[in-house]
Amino acid sequence: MIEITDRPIDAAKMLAAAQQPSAGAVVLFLGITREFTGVGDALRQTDRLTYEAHRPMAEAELARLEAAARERWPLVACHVVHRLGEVPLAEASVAIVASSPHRAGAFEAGRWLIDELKRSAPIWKREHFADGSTEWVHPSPTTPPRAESPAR
Amino acid sequence: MIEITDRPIDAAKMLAAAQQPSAGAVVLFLGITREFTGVGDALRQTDRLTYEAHRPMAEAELARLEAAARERWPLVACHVVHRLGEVPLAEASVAIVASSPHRAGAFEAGRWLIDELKRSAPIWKREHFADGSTEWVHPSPTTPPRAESPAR
Amino acid sequence: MTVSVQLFAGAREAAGVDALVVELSADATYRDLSRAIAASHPALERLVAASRFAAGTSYASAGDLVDPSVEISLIPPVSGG
Amino acid sequence: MTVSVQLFAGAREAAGVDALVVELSADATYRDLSRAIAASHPALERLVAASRFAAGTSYASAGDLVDPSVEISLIPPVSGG
Repeated sequence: MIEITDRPIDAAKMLAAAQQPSAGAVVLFLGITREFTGVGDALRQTDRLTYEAHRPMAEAELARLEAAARERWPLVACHVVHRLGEVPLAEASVAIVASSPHRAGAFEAGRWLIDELKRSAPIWKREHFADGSTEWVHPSPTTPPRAESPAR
Repeated sequence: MIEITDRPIDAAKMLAAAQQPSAGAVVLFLGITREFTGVGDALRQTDRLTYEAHRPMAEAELARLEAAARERWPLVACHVVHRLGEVPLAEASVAIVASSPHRAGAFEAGRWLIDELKRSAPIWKREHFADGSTEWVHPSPTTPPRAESPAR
Repeated sequence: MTVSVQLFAGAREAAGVDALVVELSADATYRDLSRAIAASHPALERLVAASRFAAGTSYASAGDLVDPSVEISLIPPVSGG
Repeated sequence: MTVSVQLFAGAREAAGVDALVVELSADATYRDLSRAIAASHPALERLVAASRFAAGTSYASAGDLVDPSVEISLIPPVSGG
């Protein structure tokens, strides 16, 4: 199941739904708004993030990722949710839960789903810094595929 | 923080506590009681599990694992909880939450903690099968270290 | 042909509009579309070079022919998650 | 020396008691303790061979000297998680 939502993500509910007796392991990932990015002189304080998406395409892309994960691992539950609009500090912009008979599948699927989502879902983050400035985040193409974007 | 408890694990509360603004990623793992183990003719139906521990040693061992994980990854929150006594189907016997600035640390620490817990924590599972029989689970030493125990 | 290209995020901000209208030859590819946008909108030149296009809800390849019957979007480097 | 060994899980079930009392020479190691238990309690022979010992709240090595002043436990293969 996938979802693009304008409201806070209810991770506890997602977790409960993934706890099915045919599963033995549940892995939940949350990407949350981090307050400080960069280090040393480049340290910047974030006040909040806002997210925008090409919504129908993001839904299609997340559905493709769920289908691909289900082909690759024997998942019981697989739920990917991305929030749009304003996401305050420490709140989740993205939540992924995967449950499977054994823990390897749940861990690997969870990691793969967030890696792929960050690579391909047409969703963009805008930094709202504590100094009042804002900045759309468009990672440079020279960034290695597995590197972290500034605020995650 | 580590905990050995006789009560149901409140994973939602653990998750909320790990969502701190200095973190960008939260990974939660639950090991839950699975209904069916084995395949084909060896398929067995579980009614419930019970867990027993060398309690002071299990607490010491989990504290050692938390300290080692915190040395290895820049964790914000790290909370390992194991439940003892009866654990009904789909309920969690173990919960691990790790949060970190970037997702790699949270995923790797979560996976490492459950792997190590299963290798070293003096905790034992007893299968209560649907046919009324019971069996303490003592994995054979010939089992490869990363292999899954029967009910996970 | 005339195609309309939806803009998002930093591309929309740089262009100051939600969509661009671009005139292309009938056999134009997404690579041609990219060049046409860079030429007509210098403010987008760098971002367009790093962007992909979507045709409907799927990514298009640079060498695909532009199909004006589907909704075309400029997808600058993504940062969801 | 006389040592008491706490039992858990399948080892306790197989022995039918919560603890064993074992007589050892003063310089005995945990390897000697393992052999003594296997000899005196045949029902535990296979499980003891696959088990570790704990001295207090830490695992002991097979070659360590048995210290009767700390609590000693037989730790059969674990299955937590």
